Amino acid sequence: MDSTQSKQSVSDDLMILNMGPQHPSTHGVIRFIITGDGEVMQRAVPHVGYLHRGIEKLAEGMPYPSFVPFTDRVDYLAAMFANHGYALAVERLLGLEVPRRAEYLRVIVSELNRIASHLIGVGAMAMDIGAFTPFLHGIREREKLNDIIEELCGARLTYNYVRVGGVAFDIPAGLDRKILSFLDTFEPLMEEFNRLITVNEILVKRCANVAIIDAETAKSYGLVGPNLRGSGVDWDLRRDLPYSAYPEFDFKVCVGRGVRGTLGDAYDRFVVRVEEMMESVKILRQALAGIPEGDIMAKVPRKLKPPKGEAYAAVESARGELGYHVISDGKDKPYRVKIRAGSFTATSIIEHASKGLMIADLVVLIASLDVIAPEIDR
Amino acid sequence: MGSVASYVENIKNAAVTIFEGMAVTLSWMFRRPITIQYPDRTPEPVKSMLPGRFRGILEVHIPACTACSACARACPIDVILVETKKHPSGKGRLLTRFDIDISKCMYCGLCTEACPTGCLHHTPVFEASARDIRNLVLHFVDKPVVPYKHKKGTPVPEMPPSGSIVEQLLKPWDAEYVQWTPGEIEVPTEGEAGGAGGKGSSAPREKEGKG
Amino acid sequence: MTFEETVARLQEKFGDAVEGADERDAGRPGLLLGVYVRPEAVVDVCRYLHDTPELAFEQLSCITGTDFQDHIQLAYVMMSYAHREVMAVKVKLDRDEPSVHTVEGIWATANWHEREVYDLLGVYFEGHSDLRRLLMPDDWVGHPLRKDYKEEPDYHGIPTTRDKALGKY
Amino acid sequence: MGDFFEYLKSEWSFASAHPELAFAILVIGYGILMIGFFAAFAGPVTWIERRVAGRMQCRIGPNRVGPQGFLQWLADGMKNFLKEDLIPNDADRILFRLAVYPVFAGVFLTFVVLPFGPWIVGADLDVGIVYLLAVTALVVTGIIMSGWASNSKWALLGGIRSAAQMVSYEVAAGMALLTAIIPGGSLSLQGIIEHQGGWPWQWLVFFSPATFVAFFVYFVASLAEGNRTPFDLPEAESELVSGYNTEYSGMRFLFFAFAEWGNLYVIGAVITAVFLGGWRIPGVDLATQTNNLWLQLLGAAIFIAKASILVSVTIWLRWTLPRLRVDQLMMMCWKYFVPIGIGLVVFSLVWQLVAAAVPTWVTGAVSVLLTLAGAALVAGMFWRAWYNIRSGKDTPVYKWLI
Repeated sequence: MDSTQSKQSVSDDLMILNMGPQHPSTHGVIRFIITGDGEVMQRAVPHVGYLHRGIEKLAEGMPYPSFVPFTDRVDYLAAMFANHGYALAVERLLGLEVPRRAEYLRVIVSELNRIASHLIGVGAMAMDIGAFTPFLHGIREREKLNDIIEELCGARLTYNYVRVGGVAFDIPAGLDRKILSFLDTFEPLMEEFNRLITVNEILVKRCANVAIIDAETAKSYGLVGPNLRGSGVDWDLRRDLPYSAYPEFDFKVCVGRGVRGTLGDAYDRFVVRVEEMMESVKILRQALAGIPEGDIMAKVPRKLKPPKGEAYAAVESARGELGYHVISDGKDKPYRVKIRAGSFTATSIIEHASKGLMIADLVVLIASLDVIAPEIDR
Repeated sequence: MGSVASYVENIKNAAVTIFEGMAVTLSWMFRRPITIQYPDRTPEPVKSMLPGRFRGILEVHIPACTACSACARACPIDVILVETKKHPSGKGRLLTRFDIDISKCMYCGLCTEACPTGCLHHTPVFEASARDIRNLVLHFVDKPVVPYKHKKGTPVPEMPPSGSIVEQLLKPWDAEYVQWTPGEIEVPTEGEAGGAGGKGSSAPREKEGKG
Repeated sequence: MTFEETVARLQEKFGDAVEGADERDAGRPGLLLGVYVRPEAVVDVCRYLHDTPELAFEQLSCITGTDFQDHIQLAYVMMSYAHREVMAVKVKLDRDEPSVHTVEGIWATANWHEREVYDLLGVYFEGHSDLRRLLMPDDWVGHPLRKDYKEEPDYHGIPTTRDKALGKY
Repeated sequence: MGDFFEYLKSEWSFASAHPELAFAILVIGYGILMIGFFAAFAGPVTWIERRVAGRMQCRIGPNRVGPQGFLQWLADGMKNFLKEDLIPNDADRILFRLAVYPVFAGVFLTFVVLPFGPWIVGADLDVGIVYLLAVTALVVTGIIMSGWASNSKWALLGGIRSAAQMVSYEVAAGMALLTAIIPGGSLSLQGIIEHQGGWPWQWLVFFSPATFVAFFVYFVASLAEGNRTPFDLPEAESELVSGYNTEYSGMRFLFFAFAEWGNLYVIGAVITAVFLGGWRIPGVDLATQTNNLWLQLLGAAIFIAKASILVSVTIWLRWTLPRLRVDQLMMMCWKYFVPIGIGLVVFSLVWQLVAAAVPTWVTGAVSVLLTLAGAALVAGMFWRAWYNIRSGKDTPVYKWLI
């Protein structure tokens, strides 16, 4: 064996590491095939589909209103958005006007849900970096939110609350005061959370300048929501393609600024989520103050038969644009429902963004994109 | 010089933020934990802590059921089975079977919204474990009954406390599975007793054939 | 730029390759409007929509593949950050041998979207860098989102259906 | 131990008649006592850690097995005893089984030199500190063995990380110890303790600014050596599943955990001995304490108490901080701790010369000032904790056992 050959065989000797589908930090069941030289990866190729339940196919076999509970299962951490997006798409197909009170309630539950989802997002990211406590502090606050939402709609996770034409239940007496008092304690507790983890030098060092996704790449890969804003693209469907009652509220769109490193690094995505929670608090206060009286449900026939047509409705979910492309053929069942989920594109960028990272950084990258497996696979 | 400054800055930042973080965790040593010690160490039973809209296991109050099957149609995943047959007297119908497969139910509540009388509703009961999954098919109709007919202006039959029916139907977790057979038909209404008994006895077999 | 203007520009630029466009429905202002394009022109049209500054459809939201029984329709739903617009480019493909050129070169995200369409509808994307099944296992038979898809009774000995408990137990 | 044996010989006729036999009994007895102590410490510490972690995370922690869940560690131990000792198919079976022992022995052997009192010590080696550093290196061997023998890539990565980490941080730890040894004037742990006094300002940590900093450097470095968060990279759960012990189960896994928690005590004990005055009782001079058995036991209690406080600090740190990345860990060692350590050693040497030249009240004043600084640190921590409670609109609850 000559020397060049042996040299080559040594340098080509990369380790293939299989991460997942069962792994502590793959957030559900995703699998990554890591090609790496020791700790430094050359790339990590995501393999998805472990949670593919064929929700899109299921939709074709049931009446329009019956599909709402299935959308809960698209994104179990932020099911309100999934309900909302679908309801919006069908309403557009029908040309339906939703009562204002229902729109306000939709905003309220969406923002509550956004806080709950972001708490898990940032908490899980901290946990993947090794700090377990912030995760449970996040869970603590989310538990209070779950209680509020449970009181509103009877379920903690799979809400089935936002329906075609409105919402399922009106806000029970006293709950608005409960939400306000929650918000009052939530703000200082978030500041405490920031002292605990957000500014922590170890977390900053782990996230800053890690897994940088620049704005061009982010757009090209179709990143949405906090991930896109973390890369410095000022785009929020709530403001830019307004739906529901959002135009009536005053809020800031949080965009990454490269706070402690480069624009578009994992820390920016973390910070955008933390800041967005505070913006949600602002929206919630306005919505609760200005909620109009009236119906919570438009007049919807029992059997929905939208005329032929296609509608695409996207809501700004906790994981970004959650779009429903519903095609109607004039019958009472949707002809085709396509769900465009934020996690899907976020996962697709991992192969590109993971080049040259270390294994520990891959965990940070996955967590910072806040992907959630059922949304990828649907 | 800049690098020296950043070197010192790094150490300072690390020390200060770790100190602050430790103060937060320390403070929680003196604060009330949020845990609810389900099931035995709660101030009151968890069932009574649940909000009124809680969507627990479904329950049907048969005396108020019109056997309209609206719930079964509304259910996206077919967990409800309502079977009726002709009344032996030839007039009206008999509700012979009302089954809910709570192992498959996803607690979406669409059926309860479809129910015209409110006899089908969610309860605060949420504890139902079974060694044999077949025990989780609840049979709400023991014996064929005449469905309720709502007359305008009359109140719907009074419901028992939410959850009481379901709690009777739930078997202990380790109960053996016993094949369920619908009960014998009762003499439905006065006056037609003679003819109904004979025909009714053949009813269970008919239904088994269907299943 | 309104949708109609966009269509007019596309027709001017690509001529016959643009087959038509959806009509606005006054009663339903929220509908998705799409422009129908010949399959061979998809890449050019998309590149034009993406690159022209007045249009700047920089985000490909999704590729919706639909089996219309006589043809397969792909709808490229896209968004413009700069102009806050949503529109779709639609192609009708032959159902027996659906094939279209990939738009991966324009939006990197098309890679996965096209893989999903390939997986669930069996559309072949020419020039795709990594056309494998995405959601279904590699050895799965058939394309589930086709309307005439019949599920195999089992997959490697695992039954794909469960017997119904209702009425039986 | 030697002094105690002399004392025994004078008091007890059996010992003077059969000195070899009596010495053997004494040594074996002490060994059994230490193993017992080790077990009795490592076990409950797991319970304490879980309860503390629970409270820090706004939950309660295990409180069902026994009073307040105290017997949880026994239940866990029992469970692990009853579990099957799995060995992966393609593992190196011999190495896989062997790997536990160096880890356990490496931690346990340190108990030979850990002093609990003037007489209560296994062996007062003249090179006690060198022995400590040498013996803890055994742990690395065991961890690498387990990582390699498991034939799993996750375990292997964990093992390699651990090797790099522990070897590097030994340098930093050695430097920090050296800083304290210079004023301590001895390599024997007993010698260092005897040099210090019972009051805080007589402790080595407050002796000079150098030792004050060295205390923190050594604390962090020994955390890194003991694979504790924020340096638990070898078993980083979110990255390496469970690192080097991924493939272990049952008793063998338990021994890794056992060694880890035992090691916590060792960290605390070494710091107590070197920096925090060891078993010295405030206000009691060395001779009185040596000649009174009860005072010796009180000293041992003080020693264990100090070590336990340090153990709780490590637990506290673990449930606060995220984990470093492997290259940052190395950078921290070689760019921060080692240079600082070298600087401290030099500073400490200079301080010795200065201290010899200036009047004693100057050095005494420095010690008092440093003590005040340490007290201010602790007070500041409690003040910040209080602030957190108030700003979170909470009222403090002093009920710890829920």
